[in-house]
Amino acid sequence: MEATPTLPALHYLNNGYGLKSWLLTKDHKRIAILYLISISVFFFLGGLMALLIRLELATPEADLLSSDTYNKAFTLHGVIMVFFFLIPSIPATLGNFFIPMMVGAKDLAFPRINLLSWYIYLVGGIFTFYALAAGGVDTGWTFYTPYSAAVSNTHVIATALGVFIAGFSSILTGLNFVVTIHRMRAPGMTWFRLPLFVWAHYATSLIQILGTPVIAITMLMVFVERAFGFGIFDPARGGDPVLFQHLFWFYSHPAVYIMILPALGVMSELIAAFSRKKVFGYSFVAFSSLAIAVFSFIVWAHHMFVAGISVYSAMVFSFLSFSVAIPSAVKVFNWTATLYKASISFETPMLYAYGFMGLFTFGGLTGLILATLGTDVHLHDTYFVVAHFHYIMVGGAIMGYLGGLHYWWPKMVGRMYNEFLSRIAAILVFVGFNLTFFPQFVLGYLGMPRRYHMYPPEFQVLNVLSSAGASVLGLGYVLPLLYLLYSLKKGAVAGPNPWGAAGLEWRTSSPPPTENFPITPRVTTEAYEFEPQMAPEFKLV
Amino acid sequence: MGNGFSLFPAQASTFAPDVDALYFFVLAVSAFFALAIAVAVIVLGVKYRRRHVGEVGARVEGNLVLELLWSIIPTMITMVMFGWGASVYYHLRRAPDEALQVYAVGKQWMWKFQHLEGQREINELHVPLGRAVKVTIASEDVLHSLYFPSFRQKMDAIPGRYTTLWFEASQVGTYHIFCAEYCGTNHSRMIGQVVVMEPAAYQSWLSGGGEGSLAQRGAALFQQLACNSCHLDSGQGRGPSLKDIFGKPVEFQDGSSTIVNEAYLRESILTSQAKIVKGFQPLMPTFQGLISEEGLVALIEHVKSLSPNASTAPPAAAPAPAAPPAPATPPRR
Amino acid sequence: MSHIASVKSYVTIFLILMVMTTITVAVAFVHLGFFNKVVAVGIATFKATLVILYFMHVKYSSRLTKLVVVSGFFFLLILLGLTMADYGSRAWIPVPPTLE
Amino acid sequence: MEQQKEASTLGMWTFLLTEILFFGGLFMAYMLYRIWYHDAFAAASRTLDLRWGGLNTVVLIASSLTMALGVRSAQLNRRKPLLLWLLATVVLGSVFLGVKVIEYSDKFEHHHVPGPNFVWESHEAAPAGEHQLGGGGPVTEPGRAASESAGHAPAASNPQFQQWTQIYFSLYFTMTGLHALHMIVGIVLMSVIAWMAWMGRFDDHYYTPVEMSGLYWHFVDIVWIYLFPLLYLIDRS
Repeated sequence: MEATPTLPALHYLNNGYGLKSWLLTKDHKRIAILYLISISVFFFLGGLMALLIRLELATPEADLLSSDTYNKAFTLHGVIMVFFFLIPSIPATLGNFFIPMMVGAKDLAFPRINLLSWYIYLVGGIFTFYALAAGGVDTGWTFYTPYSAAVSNTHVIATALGVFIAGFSSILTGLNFVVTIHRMRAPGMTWFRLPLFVWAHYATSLIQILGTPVIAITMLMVFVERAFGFGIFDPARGGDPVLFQHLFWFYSHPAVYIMILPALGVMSELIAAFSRKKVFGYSFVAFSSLAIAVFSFIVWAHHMFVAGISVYSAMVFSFLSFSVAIPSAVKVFNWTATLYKASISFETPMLYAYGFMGLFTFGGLTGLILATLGTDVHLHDTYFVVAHFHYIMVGGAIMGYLGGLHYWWPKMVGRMYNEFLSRIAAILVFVGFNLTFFPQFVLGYLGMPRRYHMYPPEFQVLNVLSSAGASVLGLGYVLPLLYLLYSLKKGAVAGPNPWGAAGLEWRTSSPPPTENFPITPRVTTEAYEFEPQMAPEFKLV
Repeated sequence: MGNGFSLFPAQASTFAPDVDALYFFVLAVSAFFALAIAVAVIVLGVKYRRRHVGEVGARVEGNLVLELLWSIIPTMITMVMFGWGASVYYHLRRAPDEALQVYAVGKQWMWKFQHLEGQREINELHVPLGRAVKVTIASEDVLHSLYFPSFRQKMDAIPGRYTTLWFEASQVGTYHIFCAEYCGTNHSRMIGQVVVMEPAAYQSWLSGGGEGSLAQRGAALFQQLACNSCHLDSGQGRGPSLKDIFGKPVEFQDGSSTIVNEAYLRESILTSQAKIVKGFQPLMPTFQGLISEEGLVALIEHVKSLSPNASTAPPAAAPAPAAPPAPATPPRR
Repeated sequence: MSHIASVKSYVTIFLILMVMTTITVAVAFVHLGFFNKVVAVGIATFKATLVILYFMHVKYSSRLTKLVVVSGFFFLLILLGLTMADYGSRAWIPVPPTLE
Repeated sequence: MEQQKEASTLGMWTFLLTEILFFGGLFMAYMLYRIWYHDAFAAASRTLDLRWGGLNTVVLIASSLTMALGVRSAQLNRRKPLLLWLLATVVLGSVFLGVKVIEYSDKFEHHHVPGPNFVWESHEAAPAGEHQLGGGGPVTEPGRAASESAGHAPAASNPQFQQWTQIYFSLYFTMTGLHALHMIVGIVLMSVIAWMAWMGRFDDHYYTPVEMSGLYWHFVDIVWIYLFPLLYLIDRS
């Protein structure tokens, strides 16, 4: 029982060395690591932009950046964080790594397409880097026409192409997941034995497949308008700029769920593992993911309530927008009920899960205020919206991502990180986050519009609070980078199942062998069956 | 404005209290659920904390009644939010018939306002207390959004068409005007102030202009652009008479018809061939690019002034002109 | 997927497609007003359905494949329908026509 | 093997699903503007040569037939017919692209490519061979005033009308351009498959690549089945 675990002799990390063994790999686990590295680069780049923004906003005047630079900073912050960090964050790293393992497969259905998707992502990233290096882009991540198509004199074309290309990487990831989940399940792994993480990714993939092509074609239309002088959205030729918004949000609203659904999946895993209990109402949680995916396609115009759309259309979209709140609420209630009669321990991943519960719930509920027509007229395009979606994107998606990363890190690298430091970081993130974004709700109701470089002096107190919070938050993000890197060499060896968790991925060595399992597993039990003997002492392999 | 730190915006329009009440209702419901969840997870977390290493949770599968309860109750609560929100929204969007007309033009990066009596302002708007004001908004370049936080009212300015918003100020004072839709470099400098005045003070402010009313300026433009050489009041000219047409139906060559309103007049000036009035030839040249947004509203006001009986708005629910919004844009740089 | 159709059936489908193409061109020269659009899109959809069912073997494919095909058109209809619902209802605001 | 084939089929169909929505964005824009600017769209559509468009439709549907017969040959493990049908498909696809080049160059000659050099002359509004409208000056009864259209007299001299035809041509080039791009990809794909067939890579147990590229080819055909009536046949009466 007390025997110190050792690393397995052969695993995916030492199965071949050298750059070529990585850059030409078809192993989903290695591709996940490649993604992990690249999205981290983008995350810190986007974070740097956020830092510039918050520094500038500490005073009402324009003292650090010029207006043009400021506009470029928030545009790149948005483009990088949305298209190059949040959308690939959990699916392409944790999903890529663990979906094949969770369904009991050797790899994804199309390993070469998986690698291709990473290269496509890189090409998209290079276009964006080029735009950044050549002088930036200032349209906002939403690329609203006619500003983007005709007026802005920055590098819109390169950025639009970057987003266009990165979209295909996202499509291919989704396609791979759908086929894997349909066709590659191990014997006995029925749909209702799948971990909820897999269900959430299935729903995410549907959105990636159905939504992403629409943003791709929209970006292409902006491209032909700008590059060749075509007129599709150009009001001077009778085009309608609002049509762009319809097409843009047809993707970009569901895209919010591309970012948050995988985090909801991670949450189900964390709650189950750290309360050693099956998720309450498994099938409701599973189907709520699909419901969110489908409903997400019929609510998009709630981003356009004051964009001159018809009053009736606005009412229909407001009505439908509430429908997407219900499955989200169902999830939160079920997680809470899971804690009843559980055996809860508070290691770092569970701290993130608790933080997520608070922030996602609050973020989601403030969404109701924005879905309500009467209040949205006042709040649209103010800091209230900024605060709301950061609660979902940062408080939800990034908390989920960090929680998942801490949960599966021992599996991915075979070693533990420093538990004390990681708890400190989790608390810093939670406190810093709230300090940063809670004041922005107040600012938003006061009427401070988003994307403002300067603001009336009476808004300063709240802005200073927000900037102060951002520095705490920044610290909370840098800390994991340090101790996780440190753990690669010096961390204690984790063993196959350090948390006493259920699930196929914990039934193989850490790190797993290239083919994931020594023999194809046969599944005979439901998901989240925690047997008393599955405590950490028990060795399965 | 200019007042110091506060946590809540001034309530300076008649519907600010309505919007705020709705806001507090949704906020209270949200706070209740957020707190309930927070308390529940903390209490459960303490109560069911792991006591020894090998412990596992109890086997609980789920409960259909609970699932239904916590799906149906939130659904009903959100339906209340929807209904209430939609009614406030309808009120926000539907301007009363007798509203005072003001024109706003957004351009990078300023707001230009014009009053019917002729006053023109930049980044400042004077309005009377206790009177509904309808602002018709146009844009000369990109998207903007006219935002009065203290009135809880906002509407995008869209190049190529008119949008409107309305409010009735309920408190004398000076309040912010913001541009809420990102519009380029100096987006955050596209701000101004709305000055709410006592009606008497407003009247004397109005008469301080001396440029002549908007309609008079339109009349001058009407001569200058030689509109009057065809549009004779007698109806004998090459173009239809513009007397007493506003708010009335007009019939076109192809048999369709519409009610004459601002959008139709705008279209007829800029896209003169789009709809040809029955009995006339498509002779009129387009004024696309020859006339500014401000000149356009002056002309429209002039035409409206020729219909003195149409000051109250025409009957509601005009048959939809199945036509594009006046597809035209001001000159571009 | 192991279904092997006969050459005759493929040629028959091809001939139907040709006939349909001729009809759709012919109809375009007849003035039917609104029904020109209906006929054009209707015939195109009929032709597309034939290609999907027979040339692409969906008729003999699994329910999953059929579901994928149908969902593609379903979500396309959501995009077209809900967007056009906005444009279609903009004009019928029961407020004075001065408000657009 | 069977599992791999099922996975490929599902993967291919999922990919085609994204393609439907990819073109769907363009169809959305097309639909809106066609309703708004019906007459301009009809007039611009009449400048397209129906003979070329019709020929291309026949060519493309024929190529779908050859493709389907190719897959059938693969299923029956007949190598030589497979190769011939694939080559026929490549040839027909190339004919389609050749015709497209002719049509495009015609557009360049007539300055019908949207952008700064776009020119729309009033007589072009006339239905082919019928009314020749007097150039420049306003016209009295331009063909069919009391049409079902949205109340726009097709007054060709109106500068706004020219702008609207520009929207048509913007969509025309984006849609057909994107379609042609798919055709090029398809032809390259078919050539590779034909080469693989030549090398004897396929038999009646393994012909998934033939079948998958066939699905792609038929999809591209379907897009054209919609593009042809929508772009060429708006109103020829």
